[in-house]
Amino acid sequence: MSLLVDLVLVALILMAAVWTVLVRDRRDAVIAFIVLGLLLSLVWMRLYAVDVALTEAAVGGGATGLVLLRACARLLPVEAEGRLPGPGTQIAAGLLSAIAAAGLAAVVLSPPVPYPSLAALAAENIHQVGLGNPVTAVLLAYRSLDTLLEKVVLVLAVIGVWALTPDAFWGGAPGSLKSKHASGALDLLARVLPPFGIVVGIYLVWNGADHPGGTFQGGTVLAAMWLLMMMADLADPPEIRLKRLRRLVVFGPAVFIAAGFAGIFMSGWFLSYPPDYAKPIIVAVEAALALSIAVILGLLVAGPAAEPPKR
Amino acid sequence: MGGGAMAVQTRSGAIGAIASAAGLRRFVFYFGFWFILIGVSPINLIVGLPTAAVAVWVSLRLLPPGDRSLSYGALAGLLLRLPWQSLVAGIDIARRAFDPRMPLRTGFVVFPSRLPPGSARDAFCALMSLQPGTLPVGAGEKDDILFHCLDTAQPVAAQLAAEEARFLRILGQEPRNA
Amino acid sequence: MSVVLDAFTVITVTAGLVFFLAGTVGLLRFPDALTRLHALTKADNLGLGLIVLGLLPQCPDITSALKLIAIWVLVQFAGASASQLIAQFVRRNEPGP
Amino acid sequence: MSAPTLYGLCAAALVGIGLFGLILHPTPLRKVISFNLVGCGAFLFFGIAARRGAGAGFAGDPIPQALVITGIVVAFAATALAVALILRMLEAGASTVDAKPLPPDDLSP
Repeated sequence: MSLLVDLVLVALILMAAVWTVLVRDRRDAVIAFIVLGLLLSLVWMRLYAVDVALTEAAVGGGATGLVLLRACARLLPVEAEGRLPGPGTQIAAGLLSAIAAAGLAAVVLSPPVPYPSLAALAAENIHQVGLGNPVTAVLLAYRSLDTLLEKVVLVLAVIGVWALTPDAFWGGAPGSLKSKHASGALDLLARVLPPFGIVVGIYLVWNGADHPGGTFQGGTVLAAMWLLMMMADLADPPEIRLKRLRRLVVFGPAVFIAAGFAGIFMSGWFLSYPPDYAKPIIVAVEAALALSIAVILGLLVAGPAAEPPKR
Repeated sequence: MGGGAMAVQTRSGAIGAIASAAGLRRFVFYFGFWFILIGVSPINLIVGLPTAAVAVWVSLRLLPPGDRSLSYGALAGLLLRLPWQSLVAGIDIARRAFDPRMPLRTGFVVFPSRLPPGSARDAFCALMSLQPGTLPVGAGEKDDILFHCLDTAQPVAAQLAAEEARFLRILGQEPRNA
Repeated sequence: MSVVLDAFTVITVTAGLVFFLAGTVGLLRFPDALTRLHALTKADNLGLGLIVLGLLPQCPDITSALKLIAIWVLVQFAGASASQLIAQFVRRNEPGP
Repeated sequence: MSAPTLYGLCAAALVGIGLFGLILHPTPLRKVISFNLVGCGAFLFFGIAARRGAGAGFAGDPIPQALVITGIVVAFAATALAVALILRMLEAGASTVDAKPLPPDDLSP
């Protein structure tokens, strides 16, 4: 019975994936991709990975889908889709992809016995950092260097996107996200929902130490509220020359690095926390990171500056 | 209280606005929402205070409190009607969907609204989209709201007018005889 | 007592699923986009409402019950907003009256 | 067949479908979307690894789960950068993109 649910889910996912690749119109492809992201978050629930399910729904489907939809809106419709290669190339590509998929399937069907797992190690050490959610413990304690470098990647992505600003617009605001058609429904949503979104976002971050949730999930909810306000013309995209904005972008990573160096003095290694203070330090780092992630995600969706700075 | 929205531009003004009557009411509301989400404990209380304060600050900027106080009795009445309306609307749809003959007489109804344009009218539209058989599809000429209806044989305009009268009472305005 | 509550849950959640089915049947049978929107918003709202109602007796404490109700209210609001936005989009692209 | 195995095969299919789209489509945006499909498949493999490595009281090995969260966020950052590059190439009139820039349109109705 429960395998039936899995089978239906897999069938829907494969349909969405094929639709994403084969549909003519690129906006339809993006919508199929967003549907795929939501279905995948259900799969993560079926795999008992609630933290990943939240991230997939918020970042994988939501934020990525928004970036792609915005790109579609700036490209010409179907006629300019470009010509597909001839049937020979298509068959060759299909064969190659099928071989790759078959190879991966073979790996899936012959798992090593016993299956390698670090769960026991994670469980052994989780009490040292005082957290209840093992995924948060991995992200911010055992593998914190990965997480730190990932934050650096996010900051670099913002710098990369900003670097694509045309010279004339440097320092200005990103292109408006505002809808061309005024809508009372959108306006009401963007006026009523953000306070709830702020409470939910902070809840996800605060709750993430011991239960599913965390910086990304909470940060994405906060970013979504900001973007919603920008779409309803209740907030303007910020000018990228603003010092305050830039400080917010690096605030989280800076706190993380500071906590890392503090670790050298307090317990001997970079990014190691003394057991007595581990939880408060991790929660403080998470809070700072969530703020920066919210700003970074909003800026990545908004894109490079598209108008000259107002002097 | 009308000046509350202006005052939140500055930081000291923000505290002042939150301390206003409307701000305090909303503070209690969002603080309660926080506890519904996370449960009651001393440490959650400490984190909840600034959380609710930020939520109220944003809320006051997005929805400045009006100079007219809401009628909470009428609002409670409306909230109690909501599940009932939802039931009627859902059964209405299920009846039409499962009926082999599929009785539909869809069409548009233009409804001249007495509500002022803005959040009040938007909220009315949101409520009406949950009502049986009506779906607002946009603004028409002047104060008209265009509704898409499942069954134009029903007295849709009269029902809408009755709902609007109820909604006006929440805003503290006695409906005039139109 | 708990048998009665469990029976209530089973009956209400099943009724909720029937309305989700009605919404989907409407989505497939109804003739145009605006009519289908009616089916989705109204039937699914009621379906979710009944499921939430059915789960209320199973809640361990009052905050979980309130959380479920908050979810229903937020989904209703989201549904009301989204259906209007889609309706406006449809109307712009296929002018009606 | 167990659920992890089923989803593992699904992940393999996702990678295959994404790879096909990556080769098939000449336009960069469609390539980015297809590449994200490959990414989804790759992430799902981590999910299988986590579920199969369940133990010590956890329903899934938390290490691969945490790595996937990192992966999803980095994939988003890469997608945002790629999209910005594509749009900038359009504005600069690069010949690799067969479309002309339009003024920003809305994406909400």
